Amino acid sequence: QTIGFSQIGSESGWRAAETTLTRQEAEKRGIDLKFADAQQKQENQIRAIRSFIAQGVDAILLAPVVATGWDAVLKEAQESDIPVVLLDRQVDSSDDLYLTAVGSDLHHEGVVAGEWLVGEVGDKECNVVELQGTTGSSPAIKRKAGFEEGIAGHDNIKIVRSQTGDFTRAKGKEVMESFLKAENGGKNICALYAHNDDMAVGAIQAIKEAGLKPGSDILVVSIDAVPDIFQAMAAGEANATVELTPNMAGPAFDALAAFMDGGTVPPKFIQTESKLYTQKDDPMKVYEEKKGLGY
Amino acid sequence: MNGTMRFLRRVAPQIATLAVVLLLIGFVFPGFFDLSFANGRLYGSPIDILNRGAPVALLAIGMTLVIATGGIDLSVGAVMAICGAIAASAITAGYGLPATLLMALGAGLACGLWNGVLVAVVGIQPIVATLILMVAGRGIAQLVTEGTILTFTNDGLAFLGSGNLLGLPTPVVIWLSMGALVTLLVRRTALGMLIEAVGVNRRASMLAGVNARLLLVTVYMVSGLCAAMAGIIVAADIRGADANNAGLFLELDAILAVVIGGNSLLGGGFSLVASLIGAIIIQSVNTGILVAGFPPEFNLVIKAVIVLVILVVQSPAIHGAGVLFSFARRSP
Amino acid sequence: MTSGQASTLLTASGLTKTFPGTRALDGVDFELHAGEVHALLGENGAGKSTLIKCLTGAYRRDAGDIRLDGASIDPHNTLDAQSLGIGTVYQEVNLLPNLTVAENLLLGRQPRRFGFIARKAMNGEGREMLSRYGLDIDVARNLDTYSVAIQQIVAIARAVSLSGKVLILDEPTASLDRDEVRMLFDVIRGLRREGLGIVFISHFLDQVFEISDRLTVLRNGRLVGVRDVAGLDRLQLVNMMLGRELAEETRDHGRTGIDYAAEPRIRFSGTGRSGAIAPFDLDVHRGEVVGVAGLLGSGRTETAELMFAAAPKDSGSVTKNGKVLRLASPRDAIAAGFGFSPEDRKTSGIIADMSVRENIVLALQARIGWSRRIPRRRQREMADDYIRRLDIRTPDAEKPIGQLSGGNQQKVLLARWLATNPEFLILDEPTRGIDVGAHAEIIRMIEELCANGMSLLVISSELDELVAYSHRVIVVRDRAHVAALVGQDITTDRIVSAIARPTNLEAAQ
Amino acid sequence: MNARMLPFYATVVIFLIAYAICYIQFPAMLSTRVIGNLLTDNAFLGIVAVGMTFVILSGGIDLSVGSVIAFSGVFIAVMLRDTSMHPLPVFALLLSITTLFGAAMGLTIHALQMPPFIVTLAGMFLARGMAYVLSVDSVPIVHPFYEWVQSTYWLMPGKGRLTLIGGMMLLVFLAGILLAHRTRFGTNVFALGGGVQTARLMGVPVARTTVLIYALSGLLAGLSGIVFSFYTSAGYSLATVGVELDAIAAVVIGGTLLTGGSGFVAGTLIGVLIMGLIQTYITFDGTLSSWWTKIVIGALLLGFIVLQKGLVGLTGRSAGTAGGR
Ligand SMILES: Nc1ncnc2c1ncn2[C@@H]1O[C@H](COP(=O)(O)OP(=O)(O)OP(=O)(O)O)[C@@H](O)[C@H]1O
Ligand SMILES: Nc1ncnc2c1ncn2[C@@H]1O[C@H](COP(=O)(O)OP(=O)(O)OP(=O)(O)O)[C@@H](O)[C@H]1O
Ligand SMILES: [Mg+2]
Ligand SMILES: [Mg+2]
Repeated sequence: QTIGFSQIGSESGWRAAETTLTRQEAEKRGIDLKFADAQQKQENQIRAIRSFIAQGVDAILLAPVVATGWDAVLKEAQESDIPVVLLDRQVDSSDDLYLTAVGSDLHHEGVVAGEWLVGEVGDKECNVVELQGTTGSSPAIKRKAGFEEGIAGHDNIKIVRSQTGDFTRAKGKEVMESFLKAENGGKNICALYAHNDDMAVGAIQAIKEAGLKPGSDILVVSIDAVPDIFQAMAAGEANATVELTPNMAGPAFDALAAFMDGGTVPPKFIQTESKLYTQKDDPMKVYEEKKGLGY
Repeated sequence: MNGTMRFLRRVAPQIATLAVVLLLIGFVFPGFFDLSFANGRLYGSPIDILNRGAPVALLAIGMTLVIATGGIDLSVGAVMAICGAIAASAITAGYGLPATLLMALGAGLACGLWNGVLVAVVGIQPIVATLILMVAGRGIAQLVTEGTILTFTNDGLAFLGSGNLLGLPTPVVIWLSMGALVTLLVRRTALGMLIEAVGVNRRASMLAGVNARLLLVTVYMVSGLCAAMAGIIVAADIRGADANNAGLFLELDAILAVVIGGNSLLGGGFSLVASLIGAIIIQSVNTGILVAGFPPEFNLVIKAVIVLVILVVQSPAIHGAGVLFSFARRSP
Repeated sequence: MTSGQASTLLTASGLTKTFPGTRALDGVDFELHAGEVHALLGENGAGKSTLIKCLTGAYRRDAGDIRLDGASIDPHNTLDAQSLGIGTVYQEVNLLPNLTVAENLLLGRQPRRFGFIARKAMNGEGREMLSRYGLDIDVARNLDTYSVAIQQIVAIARAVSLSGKVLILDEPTASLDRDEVRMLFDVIRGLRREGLGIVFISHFLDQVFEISDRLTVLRNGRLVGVRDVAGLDRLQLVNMMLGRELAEETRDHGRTGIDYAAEPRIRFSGTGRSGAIAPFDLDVHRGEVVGVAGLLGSGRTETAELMFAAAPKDSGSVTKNGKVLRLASPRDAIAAGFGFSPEDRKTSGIIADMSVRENIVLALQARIGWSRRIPRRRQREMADDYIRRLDIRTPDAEKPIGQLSGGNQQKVLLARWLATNPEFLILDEPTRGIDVGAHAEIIRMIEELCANGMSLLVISSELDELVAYSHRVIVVRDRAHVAALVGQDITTDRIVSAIARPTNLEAAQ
Repeated sequence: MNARMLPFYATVVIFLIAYAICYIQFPAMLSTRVIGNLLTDNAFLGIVAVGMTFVILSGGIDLSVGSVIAFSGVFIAVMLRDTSMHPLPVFALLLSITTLFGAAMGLTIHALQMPPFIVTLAGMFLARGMAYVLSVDSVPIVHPFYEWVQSTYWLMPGKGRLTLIGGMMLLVFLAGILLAHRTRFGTNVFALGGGVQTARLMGVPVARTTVLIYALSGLLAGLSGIVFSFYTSAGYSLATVGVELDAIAAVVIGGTLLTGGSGFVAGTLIGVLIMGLIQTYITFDGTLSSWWTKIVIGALLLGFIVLQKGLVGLTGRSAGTAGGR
């Protein structure tokens, strides 16, 4: 059995882990996985899928870089009777164009992070600074909206500054530095919400270098649950992270197998858990579990 | 004396531009110019700008020389990623700091050698030759880190990114010394003149006995070395090598710095100091946008407009009209 | 032809043009009649090229009035001038090397069919235009596959075809040989008969006397005078141009005094490259001037480039004082004491954006090595010294060489090589575009240099000049060295006949 | 044979050899499907590369095109979403905007004597910034006209599809070839590439030509944006990052000199197809990791360029024109 996998790229540790796990899962099941890295470009993904179709693969996994613009190519796959499973992100095409989607709810992740903060600060006044993901990327948009929903109705919590940190550590650190400068050396900031852990890790360094204690002077909540954030949590420098599991391929292969062998049509959305980790969850243990996964 | 005057006149537009940009930032963000001395170093936004500007400033040094020969080096961002990755993996593999630095800098030199050979010996056009390493280099960096962010804990290496030296952040000291060193090297020897000659007319220079090939290779190697230093600083700063994002699009900022520094992309006469001021102007704009607190979707438009205004004001056509010139003459 | 009733075609009055540091034109008046050839004379840097650039809109003048056929005109660019019927050949060959010959000839007015360029018609027309000059070449090939001389003819042909009323030629004959010049003059006479006004700039006084009817002399950007050529005394003219006396040059033919029995300083044996130049043997002695004569494209430049290792040779060897030299690049040649001033100064000679000073010290600095910079003060001294000795017209040594007049650029290049004090200096068309005063100066210098023991190889299309200073003249034809003339044999006639037909030397080989 | 055509022939030969090698390894690569895909998938790149060819031939460079494509997509999507206009007038509006944008860059380059690299770099920031300002979110396009265009194709034997946008690219190339090599404007473009100063002295209307060249590039970038919007039925401000570099690479592989003045529009088509072939080959192989993908692309790029240089050098020498410097 040959399955094509169109991956977005390798822009973050999380994505590298997803690729690694997909490969592992395919190997476990004896699947011949054709991997195509799109270097963050939708046009490359569309190209790859059409090549898969031309090659006559049995199924296609697609981690779409953006929600829109898949109708035509998905239709083409359907006309060639090749089932498509979406991984980790959604598309806004009609749902009969793909078999199923495995993923977490980006919006929901933001909500979980927001609700955690609400529970943590109670009625205290709290100024939040936000490190957004890459401008225009769907995680950035949805995680922002979700977080705002999570803190809605709690007027004591305000987002005072919000800038893009491009999902990277270096930008996270640089932008956090300017936040600290602009907000009275950080004394006005009560919490940091970062759209991914990498930016949080960078920001934590900036906070430390400014002479403040991340985790206590400034609360840190972020999303993804990559290994490094657990180290930070173990050191008391980060407070919470919402997990986005990189193992989307396992459920996807299972659903595909069930469909192809027995014709079982899976549900249209297989949601993975958006688990919240805090310092109470024995971060070092989670770190040890995760660190071999190619993050 | 004469030389000093000429130098001041050369960099006057850049200094004036920098002053205007800084004043603008000071306007939207009052506490901007506050400097304080604590924990054995200077603190304050201007210092932050010098610090954050370190990678682009370093790249601009090499880029200025490459551009002076009429070339361009698009690969510097990727070389940064490679060298950062090598530094991080060497230090986590247990090599000492000196060995690590040697390996990373050596990798930068090797990348420069590669570019230089493609340009000078094989005869591929610089933009294409370096495009190849730009594409492949990031892959090589990821090969080293295997796609992960390679974190390390070595304080010695981290010192290069976030330590203090002589009352300044280490990166500032590094780029200032590198800038001074290269400036001395090209101006105290004949290198500067020979580089310019090759940039203006390679054939005529060769017929006059200039070893254009060697010179070109050297210049790309210097660029590689500068990129390696920038890569090490960036990795040391975040205590990890991010092969995918380290130095991403920085080649454009570096080229921009050189041009804002008033250097011609066609090659020939150049001023390193002006390029360095150009780099600081760019970083000031970036920092200004960050502290101003606009929504991020406006970042690019603002940057584009500011850059355009700077370039238009500095353009030779306007310059001829003497607008900036009269202003510049009053300023020092 | 030049009678008083001749109608005035083009007049300029009070033309002024200032460059930073230089007043290139200072209230110059100029008048061109229909049906006359009007020579424009003056030293290097007098302002001749600037005058015609102002007339044709290539430069914007600062002040002054231009009239064509009595109506005031104000060309903003060369396109305007062209549409007014003024065709121009600018001093440096200003054509596009990357276009075909035909495209160059017809740029902007290519024949079209249905809006698209008709290639066949264009090439046909191009061939037609060149045939007038006895040139039968493949016009569909890129211009840069042809030599400077051919490019010059193409530029002339283009300008002639553009000139409905006025034709301006800025040193068109600088790289042409006699036959080409004769052909060109025939064309010019034809145009004169048709009633065109022709402006002719040249430093060759013979040619001026041969072709022109009247002349205007400029000095330091000012008008010195206008004269009818008929009856004008040559010496008087020179004095007018220079503003000082210049002793009439008298020379013996064929110089001697070289000890040919001694071992030669440089010996080329069997040096050649297939397709470029047939293998040749050549000895150059101490203090000797070897002249090289030949038609354009005959292989003179190739000879020089091969000697200097600027082009690879595929056979032969070079020895200096009996020791074999390994010359793989110009650097090697320079290290061995060679120098080479190339023919095409624009692309191979000057470093346009750099100052006169830097251009002068470049070769010396390159030889010394990058690490030991010649101190700035020393550079200035050297530059000022050569500026004075060669009478280079520039406000100061810091002016970019690209802004100097053509002849002055040539002098700077000469200075570059003199500064390295070479043992064997190769000069390809060294006097091209140089005024009479400087010409005499350079010839004197060549003689002085060889008296001091330098060996020279000089390529020139001016046979008189070769005759004047050569100890020996090599004649090149069809990419092979075909004759060598020594001593009393060196006369213009003999050279011409050696160029024209086989000699016994060829038979002996 | 004309010596100036050598780089073009070399490119064609290299392309055929490369295709043959691919075919030997993966026979499916010679299917009409793959050929149809090559045309469709690279349509937007091809169109924008035609404009880039003109810019590069004139000795310039246009870094803004990738951003302009993204801007075009977002503009179309937002207009179709927020107004009731038919796509065709929206296209007309968009094309005039991008053409004017290009013309403005050309004017800046000419009038202020600024290097194209920098002007178009600022243009690149500006266009993408404007796309962000229009919409950060990706905006789907739903319109019957789009559906019609997408479902209109010629089904070749073997189920390959020749789509409208693929055909559009071929048409643009045809027009580009005629414009570059058979019109006075085209010759003027080459003339600028040969030397602006000289071209001016020869009476080439430098200002007009420069403005027109960048306007043309803007126009084609807009057209490419339209094609891209058909391709993805959406507008997205982060789309087509770095396409300018792909376009430049395609132009250069196609045998055009980056210094200007020499090259072929038809070569660019081959260049685009070679780039597409590299991508297809890597997907067919399907075993490369993300990083090896980048390295292999770089290596193949190098291989093509060196091979081309070698081929041109060899044949150039044996053709025996000694005048070649
Ligand atoms: N573009 C320029 N910028 C500055 N100075 C210039 C420029 N062009 C010419 N000049 C100066 O103007 C003066 C006149 O130059 P021009 O070229 O007209 O001389 P010319 O009479 O043609 O000399 P030649 O016989 O050597 O060609 C010279 O001193 C020259 O240095
Ligand atoms: N009549 C011609 N037909 C075709 N090609 C020619 C002709 N004359 C010259 N060439 C080309 O021009 C090149 C120049 O040759 P070269 O420079 O050695 O000649 P030269 O004797 O120095 O003449 P010049 O007076 O032009 O400098 C040659 O390689 C040849 O290809
Ligand atoms: Mg002149
Ligand atoms: Mg010659």
